[in-house]
Amino acid sequence: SAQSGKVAMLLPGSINDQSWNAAGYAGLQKLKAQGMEVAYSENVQAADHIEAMKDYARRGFSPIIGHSGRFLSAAQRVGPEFEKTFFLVGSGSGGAKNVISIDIANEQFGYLVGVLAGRMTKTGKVGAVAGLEGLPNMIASMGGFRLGVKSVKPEAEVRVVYLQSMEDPAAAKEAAFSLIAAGADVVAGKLNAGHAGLIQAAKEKGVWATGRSLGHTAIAPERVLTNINEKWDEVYVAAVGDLKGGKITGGYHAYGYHTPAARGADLQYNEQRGFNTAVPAAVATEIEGLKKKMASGELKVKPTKDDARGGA
Amino acid sequence: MIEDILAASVRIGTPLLFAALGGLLSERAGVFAVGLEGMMLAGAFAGVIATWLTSSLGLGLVASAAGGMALALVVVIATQRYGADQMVTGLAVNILALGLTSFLLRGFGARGEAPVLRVPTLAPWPIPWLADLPVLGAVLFRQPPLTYAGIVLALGVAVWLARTRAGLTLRAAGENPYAVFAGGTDPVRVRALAIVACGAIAGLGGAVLSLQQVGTFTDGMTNGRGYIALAAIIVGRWRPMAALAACVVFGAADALQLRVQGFRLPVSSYVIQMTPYLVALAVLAGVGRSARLPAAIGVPLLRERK
Amino acid sequence: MTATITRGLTGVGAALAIAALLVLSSGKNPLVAYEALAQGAFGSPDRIAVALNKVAPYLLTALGVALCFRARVINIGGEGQIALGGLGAAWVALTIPAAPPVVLVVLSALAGAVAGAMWAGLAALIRLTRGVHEVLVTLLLNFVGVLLVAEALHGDLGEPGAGFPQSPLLERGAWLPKLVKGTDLHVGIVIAIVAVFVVHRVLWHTPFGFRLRVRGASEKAAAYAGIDMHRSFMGVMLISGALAGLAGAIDVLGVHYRLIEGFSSGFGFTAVSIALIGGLSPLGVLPAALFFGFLETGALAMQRAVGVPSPLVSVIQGLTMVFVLAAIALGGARRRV
Amino acid sequence: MLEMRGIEKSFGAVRANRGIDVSIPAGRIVGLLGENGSGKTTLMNVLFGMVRADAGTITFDGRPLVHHTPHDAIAAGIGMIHQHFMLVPAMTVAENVMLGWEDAGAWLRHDAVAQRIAETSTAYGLDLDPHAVVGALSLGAQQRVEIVKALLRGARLLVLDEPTSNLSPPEVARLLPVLRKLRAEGRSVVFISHKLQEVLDLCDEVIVLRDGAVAGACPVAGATRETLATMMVGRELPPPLARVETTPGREVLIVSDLRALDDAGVERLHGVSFSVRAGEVFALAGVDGNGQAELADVIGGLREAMHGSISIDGDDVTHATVTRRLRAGLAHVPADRATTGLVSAMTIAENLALRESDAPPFRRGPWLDLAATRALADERIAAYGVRAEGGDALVATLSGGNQQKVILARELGRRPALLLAAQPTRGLDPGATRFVIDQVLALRAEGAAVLYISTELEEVMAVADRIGVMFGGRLVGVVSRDDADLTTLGLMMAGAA
Ligand SMILES: Nc1ncnc2c1ncn2[C@@H]1O[C@H](COP(=O)(O)OP(=O)(O)OP(=O)(O)O)[C@@H](O)[C@H]1O
Ligand SMILES: Nc1ncnc2c1ncn2[C@@H]1O[C@H](COP(=O)(O)OP(=O)(O)OP(=O)(O)O)[C@@H](O)[C@H]1O
Ligand SMILES: [Mg+2]
Ligand SMILES: [Mg+2]
Repeated sequence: SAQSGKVAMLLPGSINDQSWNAAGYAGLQKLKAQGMEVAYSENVQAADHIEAMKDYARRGFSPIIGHSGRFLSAAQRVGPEFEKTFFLVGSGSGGAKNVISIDIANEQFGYLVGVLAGRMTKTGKVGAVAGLEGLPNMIASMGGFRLGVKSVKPEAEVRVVYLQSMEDPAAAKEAAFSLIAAGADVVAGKLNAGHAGLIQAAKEKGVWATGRSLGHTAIAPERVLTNINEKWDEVYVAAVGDLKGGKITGGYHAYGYHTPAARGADLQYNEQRGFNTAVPAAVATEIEGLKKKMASGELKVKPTKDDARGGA
Repeated sequence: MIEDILAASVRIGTPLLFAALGGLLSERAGVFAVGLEGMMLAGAFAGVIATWLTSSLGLGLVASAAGGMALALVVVIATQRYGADQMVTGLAVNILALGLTSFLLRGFGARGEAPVLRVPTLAPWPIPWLADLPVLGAVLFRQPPLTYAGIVLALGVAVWLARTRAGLTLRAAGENPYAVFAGGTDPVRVRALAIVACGAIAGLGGAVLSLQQVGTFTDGMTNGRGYIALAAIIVGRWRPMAALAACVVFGAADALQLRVQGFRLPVSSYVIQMTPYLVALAVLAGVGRSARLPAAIGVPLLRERK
Repeated sequence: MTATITRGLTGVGAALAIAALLVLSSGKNPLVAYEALAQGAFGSPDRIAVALNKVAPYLLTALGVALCFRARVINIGGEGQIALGGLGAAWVALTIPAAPPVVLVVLSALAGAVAGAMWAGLAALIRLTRGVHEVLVTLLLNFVGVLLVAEALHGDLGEPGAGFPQSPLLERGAWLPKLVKGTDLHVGIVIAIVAVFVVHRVLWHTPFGFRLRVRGASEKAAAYAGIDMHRSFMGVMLISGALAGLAGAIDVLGVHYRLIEGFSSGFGFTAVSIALIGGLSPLGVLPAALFFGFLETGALAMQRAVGVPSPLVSVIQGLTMVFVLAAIALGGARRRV
Repeated sequence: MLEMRGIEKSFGAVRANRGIDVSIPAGRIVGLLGENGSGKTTLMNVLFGMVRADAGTITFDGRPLVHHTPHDAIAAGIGMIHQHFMLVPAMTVAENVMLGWEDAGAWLRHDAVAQRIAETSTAYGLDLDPHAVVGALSLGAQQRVEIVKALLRGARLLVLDEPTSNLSPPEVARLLPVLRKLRAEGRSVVFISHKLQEVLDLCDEVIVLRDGAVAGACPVAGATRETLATMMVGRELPPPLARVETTPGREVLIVSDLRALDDAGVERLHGVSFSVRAGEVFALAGVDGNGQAELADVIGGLREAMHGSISIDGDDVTHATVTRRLRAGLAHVPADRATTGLVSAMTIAENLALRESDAPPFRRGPWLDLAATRALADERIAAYGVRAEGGDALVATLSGGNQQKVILARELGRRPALLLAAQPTRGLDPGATRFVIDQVLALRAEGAAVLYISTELEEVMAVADRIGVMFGGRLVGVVSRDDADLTTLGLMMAGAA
């Protein structure tokens, strides 16, 4: 019964963060629009992961989506007890049988933003602000970013600063300021509610920034180059569809340019365009080219932990 | 470099400063200010809502103060009217504020979903001539209005506490409320007013975050700053200017932490993030003098009720 | 006693009444919501098991806090001490996975207690040798302790490739035994309740407990009574740290079966609240902890079942705390020390 | 000037005031007498608006005072100096005076107020430094702060609740003229005291309370200590215990060249040496603040000795813990009974165990022996005549005299080799004072050594075999009881001999 018609989602934060949780919630809304019964819990603390999953499982929800890698542990705990229920972990990193991790190909999007940053920087210094150093998806994003920058400007300096909380916009703003003070003229990153602070910093200091949702363009239309607009709605719809079709089972599935049905995310400036008009056409074209290479498998980005290291 | 770090210290320290000044008033009057976190959050929230509704940052600031005061009133009623324990009441209103702001925010969106309310931020007001001073100009005189307000407020609170009869009464309420009563003033009223003032000022501290630094409200955006402000009060030994210094030092530790991360160090970001706290501990341990709490802090006033 | 309970219940009632208005304003039926809350807390053995598992670490930590506050040692470092307890337990469980099951779980739990005690002892040491007020030391060490767990999970203790900072799953031998088949109820609650009676006994029936009470009632009288203020400070901090550390260990060994970043988030302050609402008496802490555990469990279940907005859970919790406190305080009975 | 009619006040089951009528004429000093717990403080608290009466009316200067607060009382011209001073120890004299005083200005006029404090204290001979921190002042000086406060606020009726309990004779000698001067200015004074001689010297008339009711009132002219005492107690006091002749034995306490600092780090004890023999009472007289408090603390183990040595029964305890001193045979009745000698939120039984919870009978095995403790409490309550419901009564609910008895029961009950008693009769009514002195003498008769520290010369003369006088942190002279007379002792205490 992969398809009970009832989908539940657990979110680690608030659905109005314009970022990670909002994207997940959008996915749930899309499933609802397709006629499914949905339920969700926000701000689910580590202490309550297992209990919440079991509760939904008992009440017949399937799949149960944990919208963060932090739900994987609980899913692996609960999964064997509820063999007929599917557990989808967004941004997870593994699984077996009815526990399935899906993620967007962070390394691809990080890499493309890196290329963009490398092309746009005048000072030869770019920076990024992120959280949770060392997690696979952070390694993918930040490592991909550094590799992307270096691929077009090997001599460029890439600084990454990690924060304790991904939900603290004021702290993110200060982190961005510290990068800008060190000479960075493009700031990227991967934060949740905190990301707005990063954009705000770029706006005030007049440097380029990349966002994580179209909402970020709205904060500083003139400073945002593009956003890694994560399409968790498409991902979840695709994943639920794939589940029904039996196309995915336990393990890790990444959505990116190599999965044309649901690419997981895209670089978007607004509904109409991919990039800020300030981005030279040549650069945009270059990036489009890279996307194609990724789609064909010709370009595979494989960041290491060291690529995602903090500091320069 | 030094200029950049100092300016960052002042920025990071500003919201802490407001909260610390408010908390200092409350604690000098004899009431633990554990609720600072919630008061800041309420202020941050009310400021954004009011600014969004009225398009006026001025009204937003007023609302911030009012938001903090509203939560402070809960503390007043629970602790002063009913004699509830100050520390738990503080913790309780922090939880309450976290939930209530998030809940009310949803009231502004369709279908109970939280909207994104974006408001303009308070722009820096460079002070003519002074702003062009080397180093000092960037650090002190090219700041947004609430930063100036914070510094002026610290001075004001210091002078008010030391030089006015009202300030004297407030301090006495924290040392020996019965002496205040015997002197002809109702210490419960003094404490109540101090808590309300604390709420207003801490609320403005929230506005520093939401209206001056970020331009929006997100759930729990104070992120523990109220507790750091409590630490700043103790480090500053309940004196306004010393608390200001403590806030700047905390700011500096954080600013340094971010900049140190920018270099390539052989340790992880988690270790570097510990440094502000370790530095604070090391400095305090180095100074090695114990702090004396206001003598009657936390002591409920047990008076006959008729 | 019964009067206190009556007043406490009145407080709960008032809080729920106000929260009902908020539920109503979010377009849900408060009666349905509260029914779900009750069901979520007490509706089945399984629900009760979940709540009791929640109660165990609260209870242990709050006991330590109560002892400290009694002795007028303001230890608000529960959060950090729990974190270190979890870390210690996980470290031992992962270091000697081949040990026989009973040995493994006992050693791991002990390691948690020791780690928590050491963390509290460090705070006490800084207080005693450098005169930095314990409120400040314990508060700051909370932040450091939580980051230490993150650092450990980032390093050797972390599960390679995990999607979140967490350790590998612990060996089965390190899992706390279950109490009731078919539910998740583990022995933590038994340990915690035993601790209640032990701490009660210590506080009211031993010279050590007597000294703690004297020390808390009057520092001058304590000096006059020949009580070594430094030793009793260190003593009560170590005990309280050990209890909090044990709480952390129990959560890791009984609920998660691994160390997870943020597993202790918010426990420390909740424990302070429980200790104070429980009147700083071990026997009073027990109902207070039960109340918190069941309220939280019920409220979270209510969110899932009825779909009331999640912030309402915090609102209900905050309101209930304020009202219960005020209601109990209004009784105004002077507490014996 | 003041009329109080039918004042009723109960605290729970305790009827502290039961229908009290008093009237205070203008320009008179009226003594208010009564045993501990007879309702004096309560009556005055009602007058000042600190507590609200259950029934009764108050008229001051022809105007009724209804539901008034201290603020109204002060405004009407009533000043009160509380038994427990209402001062903020962490603040300066000037700050304390300015607290709640409108004339201090919304913006505090520090200098002007300091000036006025200086003037007033000169005019009344009060000798106060406006910039001194109150917590560092002697109790006498703190009391002068209270008086200055009341005078500056223009009090026309001044209530002093046991103003002399904490003062040394010279300090008392300085206070009384101040009060007479106030009377000469046409103000009235209500003077509460347990010291009948003072009352006879100072007052124009007395009102005596017993069990919350007026037991009598009379002009001082014609009254004697005996008649007043009889009025207070309702019966005649037995004669004091006779001193038995003892031959002083071995040296139990030897103190040599002791020096110590006070809390502020100032040296207050500049090398004091003496010894006390078994069966002997050695009394230390002296004005408060001349090092006696520090000396008592150092011997009791509450303060570190900077230099010198202390031995008890041959045991060097200079740096020993309190516990070791207890084992060496020390008993200590501290001057500050409320917060040092007792834990007021604990029961009588627990307070008896306070210093020996680790030893039998309070402890059995690893546990506290609560039954034995309670039994001991009942026994001591009976033996020492503590008026309480039983061993489980909270000390906070006892009157001051009964609290003191609990301390004595604990300390004397241990049959000590050495008793260190600091100001043991402070604030006690004549009956309770007599009890304490009797106990000390009984202990002496049993062969204990007693170091008796007091500011009361009369009391010192009654108990001591030898009398030493402390001045400026030194022992300035030791005289035997037979050679002592009040005048020379008084001169020595003033540093003049
Ligand atoms: N706040 C209170 N609560 C309960 N009982 C009280 C309170 N204040 C006074 N009492 C009781 O009222 C009675 C009168 O007390 P009060 O302090 O007036 O006596 P007093 O005459 O001043 O005694 P003393 O000579 O010891 O100062 C006592 O029995 C006392 O225990
Ligand atoms: N909770 C209480 N219950 C009953 N009586 C109380 C309580 N608190 C205080 N009292 C009474 O209040 C009275 C007034 O307190 P106060 O400190 O003036 O004592 P006092 O008898 O005047 O002693 P002293 O003059 O030696 O200080 C005390 O005698 C005590 O009996
Ligand atoms: Mg009295
Ligand atoms: Mg008295």
